[in-house]
Amino acid sequence: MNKFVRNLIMWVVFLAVAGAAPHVLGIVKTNVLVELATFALFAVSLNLLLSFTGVLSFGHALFYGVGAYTTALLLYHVEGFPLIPALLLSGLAAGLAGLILSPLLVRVTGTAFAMLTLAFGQLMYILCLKFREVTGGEDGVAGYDIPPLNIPGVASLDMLDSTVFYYFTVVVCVIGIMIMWFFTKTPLGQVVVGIRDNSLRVDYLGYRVRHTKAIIFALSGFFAGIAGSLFALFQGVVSTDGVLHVMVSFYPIMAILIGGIGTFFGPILGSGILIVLEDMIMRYTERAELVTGLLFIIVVLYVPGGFVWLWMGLVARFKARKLRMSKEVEA
Amino acid sequence: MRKVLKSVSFFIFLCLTASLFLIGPALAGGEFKLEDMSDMSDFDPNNFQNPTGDTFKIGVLQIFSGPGAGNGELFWITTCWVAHDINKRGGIMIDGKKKLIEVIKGDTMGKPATTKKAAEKLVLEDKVDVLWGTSGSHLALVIQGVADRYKKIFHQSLSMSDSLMDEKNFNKYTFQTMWSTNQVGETTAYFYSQRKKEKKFYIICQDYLFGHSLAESFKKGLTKYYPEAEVVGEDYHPLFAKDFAPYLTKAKASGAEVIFTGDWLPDGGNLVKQARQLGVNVPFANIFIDEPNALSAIGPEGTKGLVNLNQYMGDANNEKGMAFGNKWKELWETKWEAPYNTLLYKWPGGTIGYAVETTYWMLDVFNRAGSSDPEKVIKVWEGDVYKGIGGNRLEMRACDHVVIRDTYATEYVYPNPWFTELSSGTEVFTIPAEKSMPVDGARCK
Amino acid sequence: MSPVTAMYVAQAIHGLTYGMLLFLVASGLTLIFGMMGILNLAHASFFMLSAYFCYQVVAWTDSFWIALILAPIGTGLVGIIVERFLLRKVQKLGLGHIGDLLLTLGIALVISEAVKTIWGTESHQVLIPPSLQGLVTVAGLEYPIYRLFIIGLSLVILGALAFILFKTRLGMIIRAAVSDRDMVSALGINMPRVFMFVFGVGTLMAGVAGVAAAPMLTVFPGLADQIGLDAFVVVVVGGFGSLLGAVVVSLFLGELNSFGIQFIPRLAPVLVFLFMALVLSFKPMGFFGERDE
Amino acid sequence: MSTSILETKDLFYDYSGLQVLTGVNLQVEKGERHAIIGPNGAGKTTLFNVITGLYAPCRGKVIFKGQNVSGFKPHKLSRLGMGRSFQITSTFHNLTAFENIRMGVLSRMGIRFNMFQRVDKLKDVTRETDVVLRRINLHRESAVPANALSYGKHRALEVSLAMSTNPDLVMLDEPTAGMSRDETHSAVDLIRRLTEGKTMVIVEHDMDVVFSLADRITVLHHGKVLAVGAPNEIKNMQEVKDAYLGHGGV
Repeated sequence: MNKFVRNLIMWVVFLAVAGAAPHVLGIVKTNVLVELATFALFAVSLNLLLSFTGVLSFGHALFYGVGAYTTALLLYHVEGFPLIPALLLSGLAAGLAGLILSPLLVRVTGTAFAMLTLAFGQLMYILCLKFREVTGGEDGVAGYDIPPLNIPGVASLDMLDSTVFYYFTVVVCVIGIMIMWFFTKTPLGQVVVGIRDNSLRVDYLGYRVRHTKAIIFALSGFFAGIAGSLFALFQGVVSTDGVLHVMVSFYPIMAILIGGIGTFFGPILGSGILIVLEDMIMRYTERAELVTGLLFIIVVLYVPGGFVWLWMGLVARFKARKLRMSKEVEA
Repeated sequence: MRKVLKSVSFFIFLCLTASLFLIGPALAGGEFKLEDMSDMSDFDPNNFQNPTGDTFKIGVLQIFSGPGAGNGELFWITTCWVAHDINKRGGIMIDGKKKLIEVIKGDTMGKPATTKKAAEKLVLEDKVDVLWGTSGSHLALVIQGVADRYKKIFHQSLSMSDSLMDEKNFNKYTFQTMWSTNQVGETTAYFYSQRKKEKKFYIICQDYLFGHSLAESFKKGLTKYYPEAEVVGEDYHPLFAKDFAPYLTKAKASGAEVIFTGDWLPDGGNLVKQARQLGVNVPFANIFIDEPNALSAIGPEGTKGLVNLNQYMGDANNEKGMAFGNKWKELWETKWEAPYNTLLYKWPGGTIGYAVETTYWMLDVFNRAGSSDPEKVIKVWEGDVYKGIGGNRLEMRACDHVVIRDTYATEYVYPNPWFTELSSGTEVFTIPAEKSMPVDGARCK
Repeated sequence: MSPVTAMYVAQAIHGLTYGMLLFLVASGLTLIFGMMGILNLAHASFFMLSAYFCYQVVAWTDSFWIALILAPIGTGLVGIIVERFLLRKVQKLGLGHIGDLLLTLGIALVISEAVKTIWGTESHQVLIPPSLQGLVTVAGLEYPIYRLFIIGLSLVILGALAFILFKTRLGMIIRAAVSDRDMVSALGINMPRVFMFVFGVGTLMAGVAGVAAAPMLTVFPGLADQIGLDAFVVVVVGGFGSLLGAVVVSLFLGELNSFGIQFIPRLAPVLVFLFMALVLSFKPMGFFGERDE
Repeated sequence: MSTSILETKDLFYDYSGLQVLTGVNLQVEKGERHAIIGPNGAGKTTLFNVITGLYAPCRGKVIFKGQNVSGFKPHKLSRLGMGRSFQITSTFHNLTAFENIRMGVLSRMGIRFNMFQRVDKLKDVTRETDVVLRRINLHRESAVPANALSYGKHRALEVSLAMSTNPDLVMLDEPTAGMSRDETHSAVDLIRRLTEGKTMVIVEHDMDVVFSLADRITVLHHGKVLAVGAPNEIKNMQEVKDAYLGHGGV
């Protein structure tokens, strides 16, 4: 019951803050929050692979890109294509990409997995760059209309309105993250964690390791695709450099490492730190990359594993001290 | 009787209105006058003093960080130059009072997402009166979107794609002063058709929308003005390519007499440099390989015979342009420090002169509109005619907001009065505006 | 030689030039990975850094030859400092590849910004030394001396590297460490010092490539983008830690680049990564790689 | 014949040219506790790995419950009712004892791809897991991560994990490896208790363990079966003594 109350309070606070944010912050900062939410969804989807399945992907941009291009091309070529189907189809397309690649990906782990995903990511990047007729190459796909969100009989919400779009993004991202969180709590989610710890043993317990991994690749791809789709809706332009560049794959890894590897919510914290910091430093200096670079070095040297672990370490130390003190008092 | 009177007065009214339309532009149109320019000896591009208080704000959208940051640097000095001059003259008239010019950076980092963010920040937080920029059609398109959404004038000064002002992309807040790919294509073809010296052309362009559409325009121009000419090969290389040797070997073997390239720096400079290293001595017809720093590395010999096509040649073209150029050069020699002390900034030719000239025009338009209300500015700028630094005529076509102007071509020779380190143009061939027109964009048909 | 043959021969030599440059960068990367298990994302930044060092030394001394010696040494020293004071600490933390990744990406970003702060963002030019300017004519084919010089220089470095690796005790240790790191450290060899040496030599070789490339290309902040990614492909496809793999795949990529542009300009870059994906799908540790982690 | 649950017929296995198994014929009767012993390098562990599907045999057959299962993957064998433990402890190190056992319980109940229910809301799974933990005396440590357990308890968890899918045949690879006397003693008790009424195959170095647990023993030597028999018979067999003594001892 205590836990329930705590969760309830957290949700109320979150909803109040998230709900009030656009009215307090103004459009520019609200847009930063949109970016943050999308990026957090992307990072959490990658974290399903990194922290839960135990494989490091250098090519997660592939799924993000597939999602973004699906949305952009659908809206560009099909007049009046509705919003939610575009979003879901983008996720499905990215999930399908994960499923198609999975026969090759499930066979390898470790460095080989990282390199194979890098190769597929780069392959997709170059293909999109070269097939300009479809993707617009370096310039990308732009000039598509962002459809409104039609709730039949209730309202039609204009997605070009920053505040409306912010709420839409937050809802989509929160639902997406909650689904992924729920997933980690299901039996299959447990099996995935088992695969991370000891995939041979999972096999010996009667689970099909490769099938399970394929499912998680598809799932992770699906949500990365949703994030990509949100990016496409938000930016109104999708270009290869924006969604498929190798840095697009690296950044969520950084967010996970800064936030807390091996935890579910760490990547969200990491995304927050990265995006907000980047926005802040861009206001004061043209040397944004210098600050980001130094941040990476400092985090890896002094906060290994990320800030969530630093916090948990502090809490543990605090508790231990309290315990020791209370014992001393008793003595 | 009354009826007659009425119709006569109506006739007079009509005549007056018509004459207003006829001489209106001439009356209203602005002009750059060197004698009005302030004493710029205290201008320091490294330490530009933005005025405070109630100012007129220009948001300069360029790449200020990352590999392309040299771009931002270049257009920082040009915009600040104009702002400094106008501020010393007392500013421009906005809403009944003189306002000084403030210049604010918006770093696009060359990426669409950052561009959008930077543009929105300029509009919403810095409350700029006008957006200025930017290199890269895909980025310009993003800014056009922001301009449309928040109803801000966007002085699109640096992107060239024909499609930016077509039916799909046109919006009334955007004014493009940069010449477009079609103008480049026709300029080049017309120049070579008059010269009748070379017939075999090879195209090397960057592999993205701009490179491809430039190549298309050039081919179209050849068909129009110079059908005897032949394109013996074409190649598109990735941006920031390192080794051009394979392309150049191919071009050499094709027997081309001229290589036409739309490459900007550093690609364009590398292309010529490596060509000369490889013994490929074919001249390049180019639009961006006029950057003295890159050319000086190739030396006077290697840069001989390059043909530069440009929309601005104020300094070389005539006395008025020369006078302005000399003032600039004097300051370069005596005042400016790194990074503004390199050869690139010695003369305000090409892009520098163009950017300065059109920024003067833009501020002149706002001054004449007397307001930063976009609707009023649009009314003034549509169809406006401005006399540029060299007395050259710039016309803003009303129907699609693109510029109509004479363009220029020059062949590089050595020695020349401009540089000892490289070849440069002395004789300027002028392509009349009607021979190098932009494509008909939105609302023109 | 007929013009067409001359063209093909020239393309082949172009491929060789780029391939050898690529090898200089990739060999360091593959040794560092093979031995220390570090995915060094900053490796190409050392290539760029050295090109800037070269520009600076030429500006001071007016001699390309002094730059050719000093710039790579300077780069190697920076590499050693990075290894000694940053990488070694991170390796001790036991974060695995992810820690190295974050750190080296951080270093790459810092180097790229430092370069811009010190030398500005514009392109800098380094001239070919007078003795290497111009063309030589062999059997009717004109070819620039400088490019031939790059090939020769790379061959010398390759020879020196092969000598160290195959003829010295240190080389034996390095090779043994590539195939089994734990065993060698169990033998009581001072591995940290060997690591430092390998990292220093690896960055030094990238440095040599940077100097060699400087007069041919332009020195600017985006200099290392393409060669960095290509070097990664070489290491992955050639096999982690395999010097032979690095040589073979570097030259292959060089030729693929030249003849790809000659015949299928549009598909050449696609082929590179398709090739990489295919190799990895069927030989996860690359062509010449042995160890599986 | 009908009573044999596991059989191998002329099993061969090469390891990069080295012949490890050279025609093994093994028979395990239903319900018995069967030990495989042999000197070092006799091929015990390889035989174990071939039977449990880690390696596919080069030649010969593995017959489980009357079905030819040669080359079957581990998960398939597991579903047919074969479980195994590992010589080097191979649990889920970062998961708690409870989560470890639950992994097996889920598989036993056929809940392998369920992603629509929370696992902690599956009451019968939780109940069953608790039962198992209680049986192996780990219920007080149920929330302790596996790698934080004492060595003996961790080994007990290892063996119980093999049993957690409730297999008909359980293959134990040196279950008491590295244990102290006391720990070994309680481990033997535990194994005896857990395998009550089941078929068990054990590979073991510790002869005390073998003789106290096994109903029947197969002696492996040079990749072949040297002898089969009850513990007492094996103890006194001259060939067995020769094999151990003449070739490097125990």
